[in-house]
Amino acid sequence: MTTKTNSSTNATKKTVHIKIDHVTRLEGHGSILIDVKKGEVENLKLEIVEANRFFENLVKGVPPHDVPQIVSRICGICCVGHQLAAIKAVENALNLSISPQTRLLRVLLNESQFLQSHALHLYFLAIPDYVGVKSILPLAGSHPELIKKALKLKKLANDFTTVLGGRALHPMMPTLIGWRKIPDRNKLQTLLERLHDSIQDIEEMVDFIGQLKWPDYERETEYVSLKNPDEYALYEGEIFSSDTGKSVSESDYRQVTNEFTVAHSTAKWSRWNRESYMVGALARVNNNYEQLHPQAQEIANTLDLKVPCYNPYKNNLAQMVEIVHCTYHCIDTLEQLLAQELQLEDLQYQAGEGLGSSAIEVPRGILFHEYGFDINGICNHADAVIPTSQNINNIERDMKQFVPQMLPVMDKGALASHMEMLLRAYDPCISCSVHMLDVRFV
Amino acid sequence: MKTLSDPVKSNPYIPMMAEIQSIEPLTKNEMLFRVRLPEPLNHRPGQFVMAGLPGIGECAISISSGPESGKTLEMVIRKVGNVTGVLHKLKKHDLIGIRGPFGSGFELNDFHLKNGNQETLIKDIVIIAGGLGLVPLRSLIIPIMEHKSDFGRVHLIIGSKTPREALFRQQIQQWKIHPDCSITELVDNTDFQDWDGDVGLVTEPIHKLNIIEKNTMVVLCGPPVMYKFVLMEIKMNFNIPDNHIFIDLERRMRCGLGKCGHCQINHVYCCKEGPVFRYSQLTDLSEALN
Amino acid sequence: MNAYLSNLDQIESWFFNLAEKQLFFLPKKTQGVNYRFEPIDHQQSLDLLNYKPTILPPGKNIFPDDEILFSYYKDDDGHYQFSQGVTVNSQLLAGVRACDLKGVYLLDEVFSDGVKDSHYLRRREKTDIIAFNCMTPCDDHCFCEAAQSLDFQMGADIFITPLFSTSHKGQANEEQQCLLEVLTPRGNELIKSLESTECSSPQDLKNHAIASRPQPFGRQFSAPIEQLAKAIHQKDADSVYQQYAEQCFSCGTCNLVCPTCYCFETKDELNLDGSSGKKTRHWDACLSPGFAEVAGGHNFRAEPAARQHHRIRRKFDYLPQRFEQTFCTGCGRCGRQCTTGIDIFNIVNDVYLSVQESQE
Amino acid sequence: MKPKIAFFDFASCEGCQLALLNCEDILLDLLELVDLVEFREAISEKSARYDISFIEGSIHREEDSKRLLDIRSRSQYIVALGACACNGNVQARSNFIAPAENYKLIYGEEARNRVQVDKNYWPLWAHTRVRSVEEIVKVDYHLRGCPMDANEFLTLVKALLSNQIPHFPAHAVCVECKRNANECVFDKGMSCLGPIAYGGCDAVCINNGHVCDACRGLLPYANVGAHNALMLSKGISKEAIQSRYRLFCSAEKMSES
Ligand SMILES: Cc1cc2nc3c(=O)[nH]c(=O)nc-3n(C[C@H](O)[C@H](O)[C@H](O)COP(=O)(O)OP(=O)(O)OC[C@H]3O[C@@H](n4cnc5c(N)ncnc54)[C@H](O)[C@@H]3O)c2cc1C
Ligand code: SF4
Ligand code: SF4
Ligand code: SF4
Repeated sequence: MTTKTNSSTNATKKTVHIKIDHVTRLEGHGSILIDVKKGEVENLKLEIVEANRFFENLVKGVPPHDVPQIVSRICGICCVGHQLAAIKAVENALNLSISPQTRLLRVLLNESQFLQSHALHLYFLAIPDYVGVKSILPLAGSHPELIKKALKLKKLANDFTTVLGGRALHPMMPTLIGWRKIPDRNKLQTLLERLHDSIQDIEEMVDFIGQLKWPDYERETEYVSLKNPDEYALYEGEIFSSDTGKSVSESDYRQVTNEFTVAHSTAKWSRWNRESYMVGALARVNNNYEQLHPQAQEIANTLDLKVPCYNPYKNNLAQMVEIVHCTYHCIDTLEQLLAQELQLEDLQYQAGEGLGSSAIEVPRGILFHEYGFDINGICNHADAVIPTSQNINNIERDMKQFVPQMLPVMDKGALASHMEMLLRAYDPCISCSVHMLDVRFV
Repeated sequence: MKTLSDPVKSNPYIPMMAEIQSIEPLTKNEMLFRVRLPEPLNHRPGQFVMAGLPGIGECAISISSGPESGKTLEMVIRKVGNVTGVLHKLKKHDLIGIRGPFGSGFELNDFHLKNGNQETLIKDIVIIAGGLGLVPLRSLIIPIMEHKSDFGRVHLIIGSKTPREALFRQQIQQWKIHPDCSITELVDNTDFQDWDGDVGLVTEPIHKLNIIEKNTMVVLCGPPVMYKFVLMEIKMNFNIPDNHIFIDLERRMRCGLGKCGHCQINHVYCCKEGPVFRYSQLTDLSEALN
Repeated sequence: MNAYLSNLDQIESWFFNLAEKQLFFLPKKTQGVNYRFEPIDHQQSLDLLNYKPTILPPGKNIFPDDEILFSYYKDDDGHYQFSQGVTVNSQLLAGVRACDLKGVYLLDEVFSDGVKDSHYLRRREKTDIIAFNCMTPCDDHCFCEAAQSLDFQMGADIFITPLFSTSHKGQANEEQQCLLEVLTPRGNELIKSLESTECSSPQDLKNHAIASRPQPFGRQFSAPIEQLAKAIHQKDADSVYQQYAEQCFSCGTCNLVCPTCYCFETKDELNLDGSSGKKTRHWDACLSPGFAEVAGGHNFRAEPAARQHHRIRRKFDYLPQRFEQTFCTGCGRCGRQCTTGIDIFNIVNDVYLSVQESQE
Repeated sequence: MKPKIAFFDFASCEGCQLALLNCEDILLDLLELVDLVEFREAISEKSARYDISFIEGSIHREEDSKRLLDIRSRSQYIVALGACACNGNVQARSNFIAPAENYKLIYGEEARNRVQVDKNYWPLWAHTRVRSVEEIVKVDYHLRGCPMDANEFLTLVKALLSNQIPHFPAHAVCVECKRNANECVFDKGMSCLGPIAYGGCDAVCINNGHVCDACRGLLPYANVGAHNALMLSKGISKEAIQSRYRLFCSAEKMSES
C-alpha cells in the first residue's frame, strides 16, 4: 500500500489529494483516488485495477459439467458460491432436477463457505482496522486467545467444506445433479459435534466484537437480497428490493443489475431502483431479519444491530450475526441429513440446447450466473454478475458523501484510513468482479 | 517359514552418529571430512558408507581412509546437491550420520605380490583415477603404500580437470618416495595456473606403461565417460585378463542394502556386489558402462 | 499338518468371527469393476470365488507406502535419539489368491536376503494369511499357470481349495464344500473356531478338484517359461521393447500394482521445529524416468525402452538368477491396469518370438 | 536472521494464498520461522528485498510484467505459486481468442472506444497474451496445482529454511492413484488426464470421485500421442479431447495439436 496525501490546510477550505494504490487486506486489486479542492470533492474514484481474465469467454466451447469447474476459478474465497451458482444455472438450462439429499448437501456446502469467508474477513481483514493494527500478526501477540479461536472456527469451516466438497478450495465433489462421491458419514458426524462445540467460542467472539467502536456514519440506500418464504434465503429465492418491497424472479436478474461500464474500473457497475444499491450481509439482515435463527436474532440484539441499519461499516456486525445463524442452521441441517441413508446418485444427464440462469446468496451478496448451450450441449453463452460489482457503485457513493461530511473533523490520514475501512467493510471481492458480459448502456 | 525364524532386532536404517574432527577444504567444491565413529568401521578398501543427517537425507560416500584407520573415517564430499550441500555447512564437533560399510570393496590379497594360495606373482598394480575417482582409490593406495614391501610395482595415473581440482597433492608427493612407484599426474587443462605435472587425458600415459601383462592388476575409478576410453586404450596396448581389471562404479543409492533397487545394473546391485567390479563381471552387463 | 472340510457359509461366519479379534482384510468390490483388500465389513458378501485380482496386491499390506523407517529428535545435549518407527499390529489377510501368495513369498525372500529388512519382516511375522485356490481363471488377463504360480501355497497359514465348480456363481452344486489345509501352527490356532470336519484324504480330493479345472488354465506363452527366460536374457529384442515403449506413459502403474515390485525411494522429513523428524520410504517405479538418475543429471536409463527392458528382465531374468524363481506371478495386474494397454504377457511373448526369428 | 517472505498476486483467484491461510494448524508456527513482509491479502507491510517471493497469478499486461521483473530483481528465490503462475490456468484459454474479440465480447465496442480516449486508464486495459511467470522471469521452484498443495508448500519452505534444495519428483498422477489404491477412472467408464499430468496432489480429485483434468500441467515427458490415441479409443471425439486438454493446460504445447 502506498498512501500519498498532500494537503494545504485552511480550516474548512481543505485541499486534499489521497491515492491509495492496491488496497491491502482485500481480495483482488483496487485503488482509491480522492481529490478535494477547496473543500469540494472534485474527483473521487474507486479504481478496480485487477487484470481481466474474461471468464465469460473462457467457458465457451466446453461441455456442461466443465462449466462449474472453470468458473470456480473466478475467485478462491467465493469458489463454492460460483460453483453452486453455475451448477444451478446449468441445471436450469438443461431442465435437470435434483433430489432432496442433493439440496441438503448444497445448502450445507454453501453455508460452510459463509462460515469460512465471514470468519476470514472479520478476523484477518477487517478487525485489525478497529484495533488499530496493520494485520492479524500483531493481534496474535496482543489477543492470542481470540486469534486461536478465530483460527479454530476457520479450520472448522474449512474442514466442513472439505468433508462436503473434497477440498476447501475449488471442491470437486459437487457437480450437476448431485455428488460425485458421498461425503463420509463418520466425518459428518464429527463435524456435527465440532459445530456444537464451537458455539461457546462464537459467543466469546461476539463479546469481543461488541466492544469495538464503529464509525458513526449513515447513508440510507436500496438493500437487495434474495427472499424465500420458507427460510432465511441463502441457497435460493426471489430477488427482493427494500425500495419497492417487491421481488422479481431469478431469470429476470438483468432488470435488477442493469450493468454499465466506467473507464476507471475493469469491473462493471450496477443500479436498480435508484442510482445504486447494496447487497451482502447487511442487506440480507435488513431484508430478512425475521427469518434469522432465533439465536442469531438474539446476538443481533446483543450487538445492538437494529434493522433497518444504514451504517455500511456495520456490515461487519451483520457478518457476525450470519456466522451465528449459519452455525445453528448447519447443525439442524446436518442432523436432518444424518437421519437418512446417503445414496450415491446416478449423474447421467442429457446435454442439449438451452438457456438458464440462477441466483444464490454468497457471503458478499447475490450472485447471478447464466449459461446457454447449443444443440450439441456445448456452452455458447455465459454471464455472471458478482456481488462486488453490484456494490462498487454504492461504495463510491458512500465515499462521496463521507468525505465532505467528515472533512471538517478528520485529518487526511484519518480520512484515508476510513476510506480503506469502508471499502473493506463491504468485504469486496475484486477478483470476482472483473468479468462481465453483455453490456447495455443506459 | 525359514526366512522368518530368526528374530530381527536391529533397524538397518538408523545411522550411527559420528563427530566431525576436522573439515578441510580441498578444492572449491570438495571437502575432506575426518570424523570419529563410536566404533571402528573395519572396512575394506573401496567400500562406502551412507552419510548424511537425519531429517535431511543420505547419500553414498566412499571411504577414503585406509582399512587400519580404526574409529577415524575420512571422506571427501563434493557439493552437488541437497545432502552434500547441507553437509558442507557443518562445522567441527557437529554430528554426521553414518551407516556402513557397504559394498564389496577390494580384497587386498588380490594385489599382494604373492597372491594368496594361488601363488601368482602380482608384479604391477596400475591405478587410474579420474577426478573424484581418487577418493575411493585412496583407501586402496594407502595400505599399499604403508606395506609397500608386500606389493610389487605401483603405477598411478591421476587425472583432474584443472590444477585447481587436483586432490591430495601433498600426499601424492609422499607416495612418490616409495620404491617402485611411478606416479603420473595430469590435468586436462592448466587453466593458466602453475602446474608441475603433465597436461592431457588419463588415457594418454597408458601405452607407455612398462608392465608384465599377465602379472598385472588394473584398477579404474572416475566419471562414467572415462571408462570406455580407458578400457579401449588398455585393451589396445596390453593383453590383461578381464578378471584382473577392477572398475569402481557409481549409481543412485537409497538403502545401501541391496533392496531399494536404484543402483541395480542388470542383475547385480552396485551397493552389494559393487561398487568395485572385476571387468569380467561386467562384460555381459549391458547397462554397466553405458 | 491337518486338513478339514467345511462349506462356504460356515467359512463366512468363521471370517466374521475372526474379524472380531483382529484386523481382518478381505477383497471387496469397489464402486466400479475392481476389488480392493479392505477391512471386513458386515454388510459385504463374500466374493471369494469370482473376485478378480485386487487393485493392489495384498503384499502391500506388509510393505506399505509411506512406512516410517525411523523417527528421531535431538535432545537438549544435541544428541540424536532414534526410535524404530511405528508399532506393528497383527493383521489377517484372507482370500489371498495363489498368485498373490507367491508374491508375498517372493517378498519374504527378498527382504530376508542379506541384511534383513526389519520393517518388512516384523510386519510379516504379524501377518496371517488364509489363501484361496483358483478353480477358474479370474479374467482374460490372468496367466498364472504359465507363470507357475497356480496352486502355489507356501507362506499361507491355511490354504482353501473349493471342491465344487466355481464357474457358475450362485448356482453352485452340493453345498459348496471346501478343503482347508492347515500349513502352520498359527493356522492350527485359527481353524479352531471353524465349524468343520477333519479330512482324512485331502490329497485325493484336491487332485480331483484340480483335475476338473479348465485346461489350459488362463493364457499360455508360446513356450515354457524357461525358454522365455533364455530368450529374454539375450539382447536381440530391442525393437520389441522400443515398440512397447512408444505407447508407454512412463507412469509406473505397472510397477506399483505388481506383487513382486518392491523398489523404494526414501524420504527424510524435518519437522518445523528443525530438531526432529523422520525417515520414510515410498514405493518407487523403475518405469519412472528419474529412477536411475544420479547427481549431476546423468540418467542410466533415460530411454523408455531401456526402462521396459529393465522391468521385463528384472522379472524374468535378473531376480530369477538370484532367487531361482520367476518374479512374475502371472496375476495380470500390470496389463489389466496399464491405461495404454501394455501387457507384460505380450511383451514377453513378442521378445521370445523376435529372438526366435533372429536365430532362424 | 529470519528469511523475508513475500507474496505477490497477479491475475488469479487468490486461492493459493487462501490455501496458505487455511493451514490453521501450522500457520502460527510458520510465522515464527519467517518474516512475512508482504502479503497483501492479509497484511499491510512492505520491504525492499525478499528472500523468497511467491508469485501467484498469470501475467496479462505490460505493467504486470514490469512489476514482475522488478520483483525478480529484488528476490533471491522466485516460486511460482499455483497453476495460474505455473502454466496460465483456465484464463490462458483466452489465448485462443483474439484480444480485440475478448474486449468486444465482454465490454462491448463502445466501452473499448471510450477507454481508448481516456489515456490515464489505458494501461489497465492493455491486455496481451496470458503468460506464465516463467515466460517472463526465471523461476526457481514451481508449486503446481489449482490450488497449490499445502503439503508441497510446507516441503518447500522447510527445505529452504534448512538450506536444502526442495525436490518435487516429476511423476504422473497415476502414481498417487496407486498409492491410494484408487480404482482407475478409465475402469469407471470415464476418462482421465492423469497419465500425462504432474502428480504431487495426492490424486485428490480422483480420491473424491472426480477425474484428473491436469491442473498441475503436463509432465515434461508426457506421451501426448499415446494419450490422444487412448482417448480416441474410448470413443471420445477429437473436439472433446481438445477441449479437455485446453481446460487447464492451454498454455502448453499439446493443446495446440
Ligand atoms: C558408491 C558411491 C560412492 C560415492 N562416493 C562419493 C564420494 O566419495 N564423494 C562424493 O562427493 N560423492 C560420492 N558419490 C556420489 C554421491 O553419492 C552423490 O553425489 C550424492 O548422491 C549427491 O547427493 P545430494 O543429495 O547432494 O544430491 P541430490 O540433490 O540428491 O541430487 C542427486 C540426484 O538425485 C535426484 N534427486 C535428488 N533428490 C531426490 C529425491 N528426493 N527423489 C528423487 N530424486 C532425487 C536429483 O535429480 C539429482 O539428479 C558416490 C556415489 C556412489 C554410488
Ligand atoms: S503402466 Fe503401462 S503406461 Fe504406465 S509405465 Fe507401465 S507400461 Fe508404461
Ligand atoms: S509383472 Fe504383472 S503379471 Fe507379473 S506379477 Fe507383476 S503385475 Fe502380475
Ligand atoms: S484414474 Fe487417472 S490418474 Fe488415476 S490411475 Fe487412472 S489414469 Fe492414472
